[in-house]
Amino acid sequence: MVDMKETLIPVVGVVTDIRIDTPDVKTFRVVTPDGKKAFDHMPGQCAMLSIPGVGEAMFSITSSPTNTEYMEFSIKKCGCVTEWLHSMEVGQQITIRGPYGNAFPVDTAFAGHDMLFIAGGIGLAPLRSVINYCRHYRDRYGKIDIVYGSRSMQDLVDYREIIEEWSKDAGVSVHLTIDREQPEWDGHVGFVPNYVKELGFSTDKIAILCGPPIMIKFTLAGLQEIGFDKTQVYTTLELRMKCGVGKCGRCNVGAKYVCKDGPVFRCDQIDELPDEY
Amino acid sequence: MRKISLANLDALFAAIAAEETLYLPQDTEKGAVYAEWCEGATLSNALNTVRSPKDFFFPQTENLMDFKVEGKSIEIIDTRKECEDFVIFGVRACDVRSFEVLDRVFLSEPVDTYYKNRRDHGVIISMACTRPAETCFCQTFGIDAAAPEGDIVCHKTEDTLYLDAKTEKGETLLARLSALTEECDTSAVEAQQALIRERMAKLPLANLSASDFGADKTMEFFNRPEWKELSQSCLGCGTCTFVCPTCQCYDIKDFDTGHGIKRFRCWDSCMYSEFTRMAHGNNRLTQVERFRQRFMHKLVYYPTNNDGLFSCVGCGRCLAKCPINMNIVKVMKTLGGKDNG
Amino acid sequence: MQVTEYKPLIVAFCCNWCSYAGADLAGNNRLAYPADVKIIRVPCSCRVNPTFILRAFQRGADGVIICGCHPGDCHYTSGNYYTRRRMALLFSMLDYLGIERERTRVEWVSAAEGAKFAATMNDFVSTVAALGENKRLEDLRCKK
Amino acid sequence: MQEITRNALVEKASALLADGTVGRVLAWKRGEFDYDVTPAVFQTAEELARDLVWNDFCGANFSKYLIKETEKSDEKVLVFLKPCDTYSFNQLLTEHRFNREKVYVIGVPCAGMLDVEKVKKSAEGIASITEDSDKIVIETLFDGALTLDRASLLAERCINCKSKKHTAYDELLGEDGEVLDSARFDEVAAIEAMTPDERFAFWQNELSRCIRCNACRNVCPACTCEKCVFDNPASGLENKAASDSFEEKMFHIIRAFHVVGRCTDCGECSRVCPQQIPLHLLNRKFIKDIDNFYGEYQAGAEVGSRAPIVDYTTEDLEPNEAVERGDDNA
Amino acid sequence: MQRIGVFVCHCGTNIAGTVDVKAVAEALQYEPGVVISKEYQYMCSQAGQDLIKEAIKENNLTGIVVCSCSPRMHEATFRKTAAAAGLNPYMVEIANIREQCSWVHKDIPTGTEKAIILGKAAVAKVNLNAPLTPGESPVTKRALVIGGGIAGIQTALDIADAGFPVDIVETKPTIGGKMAQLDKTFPTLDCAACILTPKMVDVAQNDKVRIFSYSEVTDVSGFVGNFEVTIKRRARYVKEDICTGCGLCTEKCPQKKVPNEFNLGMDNRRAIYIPFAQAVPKVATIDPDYCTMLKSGKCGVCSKVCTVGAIDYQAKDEYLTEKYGAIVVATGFNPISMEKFDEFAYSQSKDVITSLELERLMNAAGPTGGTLLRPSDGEHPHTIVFVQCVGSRCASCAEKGKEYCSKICCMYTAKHAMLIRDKYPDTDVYVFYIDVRTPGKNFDEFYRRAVEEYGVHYIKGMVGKVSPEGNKLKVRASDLIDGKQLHIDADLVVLAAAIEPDKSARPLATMLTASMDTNDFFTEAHPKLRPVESPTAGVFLSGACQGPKDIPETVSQAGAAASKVIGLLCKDKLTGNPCVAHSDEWMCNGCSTCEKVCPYGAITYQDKEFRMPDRTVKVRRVASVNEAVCQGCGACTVACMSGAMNLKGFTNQQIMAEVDAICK
Repeated sequence: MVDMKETLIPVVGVVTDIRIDTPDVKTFRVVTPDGKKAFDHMPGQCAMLSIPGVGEAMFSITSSPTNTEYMEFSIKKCGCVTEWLHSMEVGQQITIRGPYGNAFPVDTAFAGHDMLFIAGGIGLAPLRSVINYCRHYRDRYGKIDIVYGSRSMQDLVDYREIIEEWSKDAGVSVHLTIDREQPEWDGHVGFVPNYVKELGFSTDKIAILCGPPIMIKFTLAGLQEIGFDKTQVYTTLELRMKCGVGKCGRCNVGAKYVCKDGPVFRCDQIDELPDEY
Repeated sequence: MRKISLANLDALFAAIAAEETLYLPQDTEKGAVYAEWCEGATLSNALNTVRSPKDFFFPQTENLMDFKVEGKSIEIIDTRKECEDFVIFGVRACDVRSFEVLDRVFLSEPVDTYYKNRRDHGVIISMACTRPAETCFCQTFGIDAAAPEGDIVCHKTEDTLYLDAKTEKGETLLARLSALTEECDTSAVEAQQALIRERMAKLPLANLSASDFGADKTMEFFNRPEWKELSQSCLGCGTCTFVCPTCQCYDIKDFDTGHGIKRFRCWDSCMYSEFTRMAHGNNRLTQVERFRQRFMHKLVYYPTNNDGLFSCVGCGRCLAKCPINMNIVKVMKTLGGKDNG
Repeated sequence: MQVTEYKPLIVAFCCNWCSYAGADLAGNNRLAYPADVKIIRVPCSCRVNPTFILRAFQRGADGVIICGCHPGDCHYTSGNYYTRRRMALLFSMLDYLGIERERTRVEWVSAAEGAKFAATMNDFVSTVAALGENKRLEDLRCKK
Repeated sequence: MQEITRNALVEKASALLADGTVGRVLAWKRGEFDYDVTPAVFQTAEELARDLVWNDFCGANFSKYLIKETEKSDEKVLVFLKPCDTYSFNQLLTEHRFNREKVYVIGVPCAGMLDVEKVKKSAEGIASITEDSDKIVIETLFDGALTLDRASLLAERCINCKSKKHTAYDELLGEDGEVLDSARFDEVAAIEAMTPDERFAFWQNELSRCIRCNACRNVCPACTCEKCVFDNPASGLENKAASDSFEEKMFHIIRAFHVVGRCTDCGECSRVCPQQIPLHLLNRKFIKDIDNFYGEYQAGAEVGSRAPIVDYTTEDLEPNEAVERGDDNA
Repeated sequence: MQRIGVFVCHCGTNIAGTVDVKAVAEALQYEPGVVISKEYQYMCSQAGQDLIKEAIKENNLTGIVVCSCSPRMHEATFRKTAAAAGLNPYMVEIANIREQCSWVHKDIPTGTEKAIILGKAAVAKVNLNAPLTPGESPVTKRALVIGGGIAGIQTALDIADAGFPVDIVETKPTIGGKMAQLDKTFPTLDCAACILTPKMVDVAQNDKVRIFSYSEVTDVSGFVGNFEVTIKRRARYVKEDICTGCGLCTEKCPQKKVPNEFNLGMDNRRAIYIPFAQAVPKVATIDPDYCTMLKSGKCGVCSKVCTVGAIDYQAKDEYLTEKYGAIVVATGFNPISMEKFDEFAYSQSKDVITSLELERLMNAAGPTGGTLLRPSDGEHPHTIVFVQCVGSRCASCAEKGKEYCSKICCMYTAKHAMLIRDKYPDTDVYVFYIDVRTPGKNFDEFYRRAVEEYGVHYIKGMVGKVSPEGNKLKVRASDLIDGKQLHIDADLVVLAAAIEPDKSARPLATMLTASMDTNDFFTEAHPKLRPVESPTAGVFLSGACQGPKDIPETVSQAGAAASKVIGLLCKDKLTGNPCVAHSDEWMCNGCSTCEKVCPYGAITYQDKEFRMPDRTVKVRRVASVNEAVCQGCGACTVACMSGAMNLKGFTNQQIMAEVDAICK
């Protein structure tokens, strides 16, 4: 019996690179001590990182499954585990277990479609995995639009990658916006939901939404206004995950357990859930 | 079916304990509790124990693993050990059912090996209830107090204990005890069952029905205004969840011993205000939501995910122990329309 | 027969103004006391929360002593008076719970009483050593 | 048998609701069984007439509910308080926990409440309970009727009732009583008289049963922290279920210490403990010590009094003497 | 997570002798947060400090731990070092491995093990340190001097000279103190009055100085730079501003039998009196204990004779409250009571006197007009025995005497003996001593003159008993050098009584929250380096209140205290101690418990609006701490059940981390 793998027991991960994305977001690269990727995953899945003695916390895996060398996590500082993670230096070991939750249906529902990614702030983190997956298997998808907004230019996560890689890809359009005017910013200014409406996308796309609840609420409304159906829109509720295995009793919204049935939900599925998220 | 004279009960216990650790309900000044049998220990006559037997499989706290941290490096130590065989004697029908409820959580993928370890090594000897209490309502959930489930089922009469193995585990154990027991027919047991069923029908909660609740009824009950009134005097303590045989919410925490980290799991309660507090906030902000969660889980969410099986077994512990006497019966009577009005 | 001498672990909370200075004076005068005593500096004995004391026992301390200015001499006028009441009640409670009363102590040691500091510590260490290991307020997880 | 009838309470509350003096009523609500009474907020005369109970099982102390209840709206809340409840009420006012102006207190004389555990111990399968002056008649499911002395079923806190006098009220039903000379410290003294080993064994046995359900804390009218240290990870003391018997001791010692000088000895902690741990004996030890060391002090006897733990004299006894002094009093 | 540097000091061999400093540095290097761990000969030296500064800069340290001597010694030094390297000074923790480790433990393994644990505790604490910034408070540019003896006068004059206003509070009707009672002063033998009275006049005439005589301090609140002091001006029943000090009333007052305390009760004064001719302020005072008018309403002579109408029988005690930036304590000393020294028959015989009484008997303004006469019969004494160390250096007689040396007795006795031999060469003078202690400029020469030029009989030995017999005092003594018993028939026995701090000092210390030693002498902030400051900021010590001292020492200390006061008053703002209490308003439930235990009244409550997680707004009563008033004792932190009140620099978490580290 004790030979069985126990999902709650993590493996050791080594932080091999730390990138400062914004004043409160850092991206950590994690491999096993022998330099391998800790486990395989699909876009949208999460992993439990922990520092023994400090605690465990669930994060979406921001790197693409197509990256076979390592995993990356973009993590915003909020709470004691993330604070500790932010104070780490390269070479620090942590523990990691996963992958948890379902994934975006990248190979089924998404296949062959035009993709519209809409993210606000740290909400880009879970989408980055999907975006890079779609970019990797570019021919499986149609046109890719990315709408991404943040409070300020400094708060745009992965700005370098967005500018230097994404926006240079063929068939990928990146639409950036920030909440308020800034002298060094010559791009769009305004909130994401409005920007989405302004951009006025054709409605034959799959939209993936991620960001603060208030942004999701208004963007979804905006998408519906311009003709999207809720069945075309996906989002992730990963913030509710605690134990990762759907047993600890916290992650359920109604009868659905985010750890097992989510975190990725189609917006019409969410409508069937009681209003508790 | 086998039987043994009650006069020989000690011999039976001794024989079981000779090979496996035997736990049975024993009386204390503060009620009956499951305790390890030792020479001279006697079986409690109480209807049920104060705490449920879920501890045997899902203890209040358990160490999951250890860590050694040195400088920047971490060593993970798997502290799991194969559990020793044990026998729990005298489990009531409601509590036996609770194991099934827990199994469906912990043995579903990904399997909880800590739970499975103990479950695999435990033998359950159940006992029919001849004197149910006014707080009993197991029949509401289709449990027959006269015919409990379990590896071995017992019926205790004035002078005899009847044992009937129901599983392979039970057969094995009973076979080992065959020298002490003798084969018998089922007439005495059947007579007792008839008496129990007659008594059950007369209980004050005999007519409590769960038919209004069950799978896929989330939207029917979630936004009911009565939740507010029902929860208004709830203290937000964890009594109901901790005495409940099926409540299984837990928390995983780390403890720094000064020379290593212990990661342990402990019971948690969805009634606690801090239960769902996470870095980003708390999604069950008031006691209304927390209270609703507990009862919706028992009566709707769990059945939705588990083929209609309720995760309340009607043991009545929360009725007896809630400091303010709010309980699932009152919730069912308030919310469940046609049958409980 | 080789007997390893039992070394108790003593946590001493010393107020900054009197007792910590008294401990320093014991040092200045080279008045020895057992190394089992580890001093934690607090601004005033009234800073010592009962939880610190229990925490020390949990983590393996065998005795806890709180040293402050003599009543009336508190740098903050009344801090040690509060200490006196708090600890009187706490110690009485610990005793009520059957925890050896000799494991906790309050002593008033002024900045001028280096000798008293050393003597107090010598006495406390030997008293606690005589009791042996703290079993009644231990946390088994913290045992090595 | 309670002196005031249920109907008197219903009438009083209905009248005050009707004339707009109060908007809501905190009172005891009838349950499934005769012994099962729930604190509830009543808003209409109909609810009161249907569900309000006043009997030997109305032990719950409403004082703490007033914190939450007075915040809900600007209407006054009517609350029924037994004499012992008024001490908690005053203590909460001392600590500025709610606005006195928003509460209308009706004092109800109390003849003592029954201990449900004692009732259940004397009778299995309780079908009904009726009171008949000093007798309690219990109709059982299987064993017929039992008649018991009411006194034998009284809760410990009521046997050792410290006061029949209301220390706060806007209106009183019936006659007010007196502060009593109770034997409430006898049990404490009995434990003090044990040897340290016996005391340790006694408490180890009691406290090891603790399941950390927090019922004692959550019901306690003195435990009104915005966030309890035991729930606060930043406090360094947070723990949920005890992983080691140390943690139960830590929890109960610190909890008792936190209510020193504030505990009115209302006894709710012991009443609600599902494991029947005599928690009041911890609080009472502190009360007894305070009385012995610093002079008699009853928390909640008056609003605004200064508890001995936040006071001092230059002549106080030394902590090292306190333990010995405790002995002398044993 | 911090980046911590650990710096282990050898302190020469002071630490390195008993602690393997290299092992300590090595062991601490693996503690959480530690990025560098070094040891060095003398961390407090310039080179040592430079090493710390460089390490801070090179390694981007966010905190440092110095394992060295007591923080009471060099915490401030290392905080400055850290600040110089751009680190917040409160990110420094000291592990005391000298006074509390190497100096008290003998073998290296023990010392090293303990030093490592103390270091770990400091590291654990610094991991939880947060940068702290001290608050600022203004300075009231006025000083208060408590006590108007030579110490107080000198301090006041020096402060006033620097241009700051200063008030003197004196309990007696006049300033002048003990020095005003003295006859001549050693070692120069110049007259005390001649050097003191001009200073008294100076101080009276200085427009920066106010003198509150016949007054006392009854309450002190506030803190350095911002004291608020209540002064009780006792009713003297004479209007100070009107009385001319003509003295007519003091001659006409019919109540003549009042023991004259200025002459130590050896003569009488009137109920209305001026203590002595040169009193400052020179105004009369009515003694309410003896005045018939005040006691029975009958008399009123003084009022009738007063030409300026200064008498006011209706006068009441007045209280005034003043603000001060600094307070100087100059409460002085008194000879101890001789009542308990039965062996010297002080209570039985009038001819057994104390040295201070002798001063009055020899003073031209004294009861005998300066002629040395026996108090009992007014005869000229021919044989005089001086007994040294009565109640001083008295370890075995702690119940009546003092353990310390009173320091001034040897010299004044030599002075007395010399003056007597000079004026009355026919007198035999014996001095019994334990040791003669004469360190000080020209002191030993002075003593030798007494022996060699004036023929004073110095006898090393103890006086066992003095018994009055007839008009003689039988003195039994031992001569330790000759090893024989002596019997002397003396006419006068003079006891060199030990001196003790004035009785007013103890309650004053409590008001000032200034610490005292077991003998009620005020404790200095540092015995060597800060001898004129009390540990309580803003409170300074002048004169014998701090320890026995003679006039030159007192005057120099008075000047030193003044210079410290001036240094303080020169500042416009003071930076406070940032280690103060802080209330987490989200956790505070407004119960007022903390307020009740705060000795400084630093905690107040207010109703504040809070935006709750469910977006409602709730008004809650919460505590807030006045950081300028809080002194950081932490009493509130323990009173607070919820842990909302915490002490910066000594948080619950920090202390628990230390506990954990020690108990590992």
